[in-house]
Amino acid sequence: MHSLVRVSADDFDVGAECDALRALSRRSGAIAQFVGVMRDSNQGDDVLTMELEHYPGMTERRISEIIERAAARWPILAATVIHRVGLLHPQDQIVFVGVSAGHRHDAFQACEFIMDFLKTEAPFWKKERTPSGERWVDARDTDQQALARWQTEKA
Amino acid sequence: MHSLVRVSADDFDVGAECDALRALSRRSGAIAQFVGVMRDSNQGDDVLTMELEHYPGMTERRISEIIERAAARWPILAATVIHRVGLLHPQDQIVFVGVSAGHRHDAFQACEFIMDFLKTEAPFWKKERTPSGERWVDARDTDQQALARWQTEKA
Amino acid sequence: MISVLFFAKYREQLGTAKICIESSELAAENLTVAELKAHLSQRGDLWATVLNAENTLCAVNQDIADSACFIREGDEVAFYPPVTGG
Amino acid sequence: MISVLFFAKYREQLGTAKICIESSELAAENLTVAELKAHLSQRGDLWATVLNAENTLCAVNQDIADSACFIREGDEVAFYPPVTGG
Repeated sequence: MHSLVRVSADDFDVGAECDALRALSRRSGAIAQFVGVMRDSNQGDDVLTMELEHYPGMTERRISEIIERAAARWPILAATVIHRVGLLHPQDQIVFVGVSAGHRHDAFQACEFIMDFLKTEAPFWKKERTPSGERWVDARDTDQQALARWQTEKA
Repeated sequence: MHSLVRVSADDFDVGAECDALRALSRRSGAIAQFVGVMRDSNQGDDVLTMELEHYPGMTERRISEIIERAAARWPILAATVIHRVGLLHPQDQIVFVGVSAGHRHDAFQACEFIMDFLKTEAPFWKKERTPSGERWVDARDTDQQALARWQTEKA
Repeated sequence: MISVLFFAKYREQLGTAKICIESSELAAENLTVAELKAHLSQRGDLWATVLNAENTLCAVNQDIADSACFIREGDEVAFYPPVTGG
Repeated sequence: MISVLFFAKYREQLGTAKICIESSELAAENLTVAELKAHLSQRGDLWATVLNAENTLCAVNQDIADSACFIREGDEVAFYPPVTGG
């Protein structure tokens, strides 16, 4: 299983990442991908910009560990996770999760699993700038609730 | 809801399709994508090339209708489906499904739903060339079984 | 006149992608898919086998149709095997 | 010496991203996360509030750690609020 984790201020090229996953294995029949995008509003307020902070070192370790857990659960061939940090604007790409597998359901499941655990375990924090000032984004209950599925649902 | 369906012999650029989906709505926070890739073997035999036939007109209509059903079930903002026809080689891209939504679970569900119904309802047929000759690919029971989930699982 | 299309394996087996049937050829003005199958099955064993295979699918004017669906003058009918795209 | 890192809202509230604690400052050679929290809480109400908040997370050497986890000389400890990436 090939795994790539990158945390960086740089933007990423979804096409290039998809091509790289595709090139890694001739047994790949399915590539599931997720791109998280910055919205221009949150909790009813306009969001002008966002600043993403992380815990260098630990972030990459946690993400690698989440990928390993996904690979233990579904027969996946490769996974790529890229997460941006620093200053972002509405409609900017924030995160990329790409998973290559022989069959599509495994690729979909592993991709969403990685994203759900990244949301709750990887040490990133968002600070929003709104017209009325700056604020740290609160963790959402729905992100915790999303994890329940992975305890009960059969792979 | 924006919807784009394209059936063509031309290859597609996943990055450009993702950018287009992202640009369509400032409310998009999540883009789930699937890329189907040609494997170099099937049922234990090497596959050298594949020829994809379709029913022009009906194919596009069926796919549009599948997208409409997904949009009625999950709050999605945009969906793109591209499917290639003609001669393909191992590791070539076959199909792209991209769905933009406010939240990730809706995007993932709608993307996998579209892909599952495309597999069983859109009139495409694959013919493989193996070292021992040409053969039409048989429909797989697992593709029919994949649909059961959408009858029972709550969105 | 109605057009009848065949795809993929059936196109190859029957050696044709499209046939046109004049209304005058047919017994009734509005016939069902089942009746069209019976009519075409007279062309030979191969036609009967392909058309009456349990998993043969049919579309009328590009919408999926069952055996009871009526076909009218000018319609486009298609017979094809289970789909395998994606 | 042990390093203690603070992130995001906590970094801003406490006005520091990192402090270093000499072993000589501490009562025991091997202390738990709970004991480190108690030690740092002596710095003032704001510190006590941040460190003892119900949802404050802790990592020791970049692994998630609970209150009973031991901290040793040279370790890197981090306190941070619930994560909000992705």
